Amino acid sequence: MEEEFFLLLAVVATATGLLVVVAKNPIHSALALVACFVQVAALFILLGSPFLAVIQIFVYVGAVMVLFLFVIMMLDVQKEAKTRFLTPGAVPSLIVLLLLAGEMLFLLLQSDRLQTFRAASPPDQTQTPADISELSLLLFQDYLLPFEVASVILLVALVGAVVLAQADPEDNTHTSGEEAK
Amino acid sequence: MIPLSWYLILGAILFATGAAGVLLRRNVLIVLMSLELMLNSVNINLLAFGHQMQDLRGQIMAIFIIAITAAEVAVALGILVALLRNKHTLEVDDLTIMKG
Amino acid sequence: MESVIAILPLLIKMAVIVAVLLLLPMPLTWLERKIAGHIQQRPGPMRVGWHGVLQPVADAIKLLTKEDHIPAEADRLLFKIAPIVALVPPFVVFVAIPFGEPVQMFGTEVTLSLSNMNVGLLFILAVSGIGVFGIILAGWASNSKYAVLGSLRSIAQMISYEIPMGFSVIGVVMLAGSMNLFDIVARQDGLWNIVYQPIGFFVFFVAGLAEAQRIPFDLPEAEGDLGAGYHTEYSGIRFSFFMLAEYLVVVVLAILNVILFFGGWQGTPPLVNPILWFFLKVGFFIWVFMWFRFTFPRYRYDQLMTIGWKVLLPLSLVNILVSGFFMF
Amino acid sequence: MARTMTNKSGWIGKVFFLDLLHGLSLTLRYMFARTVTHMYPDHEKWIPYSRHRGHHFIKTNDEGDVNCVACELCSKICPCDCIIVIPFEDAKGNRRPQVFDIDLARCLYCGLCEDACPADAIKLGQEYEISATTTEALVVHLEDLIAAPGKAENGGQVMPAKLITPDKTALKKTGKDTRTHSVTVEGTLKAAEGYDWWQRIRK
Repeated sequence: MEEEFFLLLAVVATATGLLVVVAKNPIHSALALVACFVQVAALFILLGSPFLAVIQIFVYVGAVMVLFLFVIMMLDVQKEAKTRFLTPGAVPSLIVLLLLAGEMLFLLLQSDRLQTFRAASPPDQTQTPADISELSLLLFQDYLLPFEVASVILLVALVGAVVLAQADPEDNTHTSGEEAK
Repeated sequence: MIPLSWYLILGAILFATGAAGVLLRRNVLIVLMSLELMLNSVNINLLAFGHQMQDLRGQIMAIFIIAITAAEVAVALGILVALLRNKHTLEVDDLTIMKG
Repeated sequence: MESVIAILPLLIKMAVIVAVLLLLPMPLTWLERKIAGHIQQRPGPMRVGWHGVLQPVADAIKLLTKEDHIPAEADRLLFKIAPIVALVPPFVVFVAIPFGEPVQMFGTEVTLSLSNMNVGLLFILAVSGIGVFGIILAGWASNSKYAVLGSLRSIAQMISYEIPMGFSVIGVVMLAGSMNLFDIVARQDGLWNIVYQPIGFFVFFVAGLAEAQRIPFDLPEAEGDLGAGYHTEYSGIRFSFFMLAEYLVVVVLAILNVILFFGGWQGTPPLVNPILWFFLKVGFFIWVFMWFRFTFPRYRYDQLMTIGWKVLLPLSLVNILVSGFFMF
Repeated sequence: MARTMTNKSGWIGKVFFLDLLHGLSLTLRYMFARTVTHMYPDHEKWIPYSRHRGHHFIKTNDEGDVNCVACELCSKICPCDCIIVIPFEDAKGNRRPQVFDIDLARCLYCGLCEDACPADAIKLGQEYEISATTTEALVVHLEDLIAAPGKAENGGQVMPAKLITPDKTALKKTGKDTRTHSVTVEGTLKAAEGYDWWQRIRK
């Protein structure tokens, strides 16, 4: 049962991930990315971390992608719909890409360490998935400093985004609809 | 029980897809979205290893990645809006003023 | 075969919930129109059936037989899937919602929820947060000025009010020490949370009104200035999907208010079934939402943002601080 | 009813939303108050005041002849030319209208014909249910005008009434609706049965 679910989710995630890259209209890519994130959240549940799955939906789908769509809707996407992206100039990057993908897959399929690792430590299936309280204890005891640093980074990003998106006071030609963020 | 390598292969595929988006697309928005995809594939890897080893630190790392991603997206979209206001373009090829 | 029998109660529960939810908006529209009428000193619908109880049926038939119109310049695929995308999250939310203590039925114990997940509250908040995608899609795909304006407003509003809404429930989670909704209800055995968390309840209630886009925060679909906002271009069955989603969000909010702050099925008076008591409370909140709707005028856009960021957000933070102080 | 509490109550009122609560209590009182709706056309019908200018009628004298002397002043003064009068001389040698048509679709119910009439013949009554499905049906003739209800003495009251839809079978048979000019009929027109609608309005 679990394998079937994984395969389904993985196939949909891969397909929507590809759609993100090949869709002409940015709003279609954004929606494909939303679908992909939802699949990944479901995979997180399979991985025994429902908290991360919910956070994934909350932050990625509910906030980040909504911001993306907000920006896309404020911009003109008509021009992009006409441009081609597989230009001759993209050939070197395509080669690099194929090399990268091939290398990763090769290493994954051929690596002895991965095989031995799998053989060495079979995961304990009888253990119940970790509770959120354990997670939070770990986060707020051992990882308190990184947590605080992350929150400061978020604050800085908040202030930075507001300053960046603010229209110049002298420049009245543009409406300032971005403060809503 | 799903083998660990399945998750790793899925992560690799998503990472390669995201890299393709970053390298091949010229639209800043889609480049940003592809970056999100790559970060997500990293999260899958972290959680898969954490699950395999019954170690919560994988989840902790994933939480940090998600938090930092949110910050990154806010700043990036702010830059993007400012960019559009000043340069009126979203093509990465047109944004070359930093070139020496 | 055994696995089928194992999940049979789950399937039955799912079927019951989906059927009830699909039919629930019909009495709710009737109730809303009746309440609107009586607040304005008129009787409301009276002609179809006894006191107009069959009016929703007539409305449904009208909506189903209407022409399904798609604007010429619309993004057809997105236009078609937007109502479904809007409808799914309110249904998914019900996966995590409990309706009462487990009951004995046909010799087995039946839990009155689809899934007893330990991140239930966070799940509900997250899933109701993605309800905005239907609105975004509808607004964008319609290729109409009013629709786009409505969905832009709605995005800004949803993002702004999700934050105080999330913060306001933290007090409740702190009191219960759990995000499981059963635990939260069990915690309110003696006194309801409203006693400990009046500010939290206030913030949650107001932010909930804004999240459901009810008056006085219904700017995304302000008839006066936007036509009908994001669903201006929709007609017939697709429009009814949006209506359905709207009413379900109201129901979800009423249930959440009851579970988080009014003790769920706790505090049942004698001779009343706890589950009935729970639904009575939910009905009371639905009535309150409708009462608000026909009492208050719509806020201006800048007032909306001011309330969200400068009033509710500080209030919810103060609430967390104060409850943390008292618990310590 | 426009009472504002915000100015009076100061910051306490602002903190506890006294103005919002006041609005809520007002609507709550309304919610359980009696409704003021006319149950028109199912159960009740509003009879307008006698100053109302509705459907025209033509008065008759004691012998049953119309008062009208077909002087055509009404049709002359009519600002929208909706009255057609063709005179003829009856058996007694009086000048009477042979044709007296009013096109209700064009009439603006200004009442000038009433003022112009030297013989106290044409009046505007209180009947307002004059809708029809064809414009032809809106042209009323002399006999309709004579038969039309005159001034009601119970103006300003809500009277019991009953909805009577056009007779479908008669419509099919004759191709003409027998009751073009009224969808409701009053049960009884005794003034005692009606009530003053304004008594229901909260002052």
